[in-house]
Amino acid sequence: MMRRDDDAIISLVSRTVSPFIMIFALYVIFHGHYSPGGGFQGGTMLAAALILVRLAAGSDLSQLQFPRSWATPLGSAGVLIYWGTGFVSMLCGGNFLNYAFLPVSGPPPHHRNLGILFIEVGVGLAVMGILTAIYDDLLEGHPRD
Amino acid sequence: MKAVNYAVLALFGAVLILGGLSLPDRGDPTAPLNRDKSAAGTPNAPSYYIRNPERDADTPNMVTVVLADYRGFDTMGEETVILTAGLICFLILRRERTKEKRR
Amino acid sequence: MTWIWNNSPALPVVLLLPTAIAIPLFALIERRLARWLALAVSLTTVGLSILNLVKALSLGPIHYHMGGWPPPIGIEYVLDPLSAFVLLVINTIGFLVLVHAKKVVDREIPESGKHVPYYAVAVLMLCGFNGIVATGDFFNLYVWLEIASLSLYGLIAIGSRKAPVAAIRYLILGTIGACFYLLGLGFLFTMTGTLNMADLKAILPAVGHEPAVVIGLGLIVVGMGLKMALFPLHGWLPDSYTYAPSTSSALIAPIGTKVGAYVLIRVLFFIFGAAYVSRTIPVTTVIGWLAAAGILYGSIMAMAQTELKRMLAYSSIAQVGYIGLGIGLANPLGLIGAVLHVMNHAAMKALLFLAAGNFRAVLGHSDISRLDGSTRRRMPWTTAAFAVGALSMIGIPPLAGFFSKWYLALGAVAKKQWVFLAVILLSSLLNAVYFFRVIERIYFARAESTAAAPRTEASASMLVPVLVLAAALIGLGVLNAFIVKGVIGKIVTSAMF
Amino acid sequence: MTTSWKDIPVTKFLLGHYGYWFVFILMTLGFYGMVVKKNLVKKLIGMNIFQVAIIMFYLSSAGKWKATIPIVDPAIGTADTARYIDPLQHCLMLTAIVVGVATSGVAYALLITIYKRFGTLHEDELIERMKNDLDME
Repeated sequence: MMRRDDDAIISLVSRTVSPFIMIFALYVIFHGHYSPGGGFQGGTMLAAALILVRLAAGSDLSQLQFPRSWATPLGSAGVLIYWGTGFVSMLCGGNFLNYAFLPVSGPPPHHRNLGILFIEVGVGLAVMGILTAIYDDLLEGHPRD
Repeated sequence: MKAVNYAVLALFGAVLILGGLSLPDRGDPTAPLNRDKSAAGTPNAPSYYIRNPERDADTPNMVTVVLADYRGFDTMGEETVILTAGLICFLILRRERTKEKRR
Repeated sequence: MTWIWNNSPALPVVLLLPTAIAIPLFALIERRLARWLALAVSLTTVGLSILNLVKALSLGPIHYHMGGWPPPIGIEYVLDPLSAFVLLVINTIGFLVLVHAKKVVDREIPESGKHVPYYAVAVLMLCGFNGIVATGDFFNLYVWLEIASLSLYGLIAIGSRKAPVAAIRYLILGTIGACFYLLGLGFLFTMTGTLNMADLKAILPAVGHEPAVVIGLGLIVVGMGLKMALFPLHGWLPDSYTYAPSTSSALIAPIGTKVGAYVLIRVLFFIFGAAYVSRTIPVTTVIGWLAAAGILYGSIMAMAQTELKRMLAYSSIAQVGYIGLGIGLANPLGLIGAVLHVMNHAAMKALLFLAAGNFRAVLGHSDISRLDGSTRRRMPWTTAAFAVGALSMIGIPPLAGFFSKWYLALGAVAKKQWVFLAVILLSSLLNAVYFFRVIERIYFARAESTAAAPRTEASASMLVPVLVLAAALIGLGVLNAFIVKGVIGKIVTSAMF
Repeated sequence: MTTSWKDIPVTKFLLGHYGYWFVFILMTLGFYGMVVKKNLVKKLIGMNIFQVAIIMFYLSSAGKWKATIPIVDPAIGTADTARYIDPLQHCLMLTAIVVGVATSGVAYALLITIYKRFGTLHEDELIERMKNDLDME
């Protein structure tokens, strides 16, 4: 049922656009402190970049860009980064997620700034990984005939 | 059954309109949402979130600070939600794949 | 040790979440580790809940500020006697069901590749329930509610062939419930400007007369009624419980609906107060009458079922009705009955569903008409435990189930609600009818084959939780006075009537 | 202080509330899809509309006149909270969006499974086929 025409334009455009989307997504994640954006928005864009190539090149060919088996582990790693930031500050004497207790140098606002950065990275990874994983899972479960 | 559905729908709409009538104007500076102190004298969270993020976290983007710091636990819940969804899609759809292979 | 002492309110959630990730990770090394990890973390949460309950009872409500921000700014976790008590019930039942799970999961989920994510999702569900009960923030409650609900849909959907249909029906109704909750919260938030429960309670007298606040409360109650399967909103329940794997139904039936009841109790009696509610909209009265109707409906439908799990599902509707009745009475005795029934029903339903799981594992079916004397000879312990659970369900005095009904009846008398009293008595009779049908078949029906049936009792991991629960029913019944006086009394004194 | 047409009570009420009415229409539409429609995909579309409407309800309550985005602007300063729209609702709704996405993902996974097993997504047909389908487990 899934007849795929190897359309040069579609594949070329999506392949070219995808890295630029990713770069912009990284900008959105890491510049989230100073401009609209943040982990969730950036993570969604990363996932969009991956899914774009998956749509254009088919799910087999796109494995070269981002293997299916990486998606869920990366997403879990993102959640673990988030949880780990909170837990480290808990171990260092504060309440859960109290970044002021993170073992870095500088005054507490700086700690919080860094803590927010870690969290945004974790959120971005988790959203990217798991949205891609859901897309892959849905495609696998799709009835083929 | 269909009549009941439409009755529920009409009731829902009526309740929404009734509730909407007594909501404060959008952007009204005297609305409870936008005051500095709540009626009980406790600090009002939205005003606090506008005034203090730069002092507390050295970050001008208020939404980022609220998301990741003041209400960071919500965001961890959000991560957990999406992790759950990923695991469940894996759980539900994986079986289909193995069955197909066996055939 | 002081670290654990200081962080104990947050630790259950904080430990359950990474375990859900660690389970697939460790399962790569050795698949059996998945179950052991789930068991270990679940046992830890039981320990922490006991610690929290003791702390809450002796030192008063514990407040834990997430991120170190004080309440209206940040999210706080509050463990007062009510939430600590409900947490202990949830975690204990969750642990016992997970102990029971091994053989059932092996048998009812044929694909071994799915066992590992199954345990992970079960742990996430417990994580969600812990979050719902412990939180002191309305929006945080919504987030954890969604986690728990999503896990429930997944746990149901991997059951038998028809399970996904039951799951999608539950998903649609459950999402309506969650959306109603969020919408009601939106009204409350716009009117008060706060999401914190204690703060909202303090602001309420200033804005309580506004229709938007009343409608917000009404929407929240409807949403939670959907989640706890209050009578006309119960449509999702029977199919979900029947088609889900036995472990899932044993996890969902005792604790899934109780959490909705907990939120209702929390909102109605600890934030708004029964006086406010009866002054504005008669929510509690409506809940009471619907619950009474639900008790009769569930009991009558249960009598018509031929399949044990389906019968238990309908009986769950009736039993949730008892909790609703206690809420509807809106007096201290009714609240005692409701909270006591949260615990008793959790233990009874877990026991009965686990026993049904044992029947399915050993006999391969759970049709009531096919149970007979040989069942008793083959599985003497399971049938005995089942009988204890059934008798407790009917309300035979020394067993736990009697006492919650007793307090509910006392509450009905105190409120002069004779209809409710009649419903309680009548439903006990109906309970007796449909449970004695099963007990009679097990203990008095002659075995169809006269050949001596071999004793094929369920394995130890399946038998021990069932026996523990049966003993607990007797123990809870005998120690009932201590529990009511020591724990529930403190809950009720802090409620607002 | 000139009295403009915006200060007349009726227009003031309309200006202050029109956002809510549109959102409520959207909400009722979504609820209609969930309750009345028989096709499961249409129910899910209704569910998504409902969730988006709730998100917009929160966001419209965050709006303020002549206010800017919630990022500290050194030229404005933070003394006057009326110059920034409320950040809290935006943060909450980011979470709600993710919850909506997750629910839709799980729902579509379930729909795919159902369609593979029963070959239909129409509720009545589904009930019919479930009756005829003997559960062998």
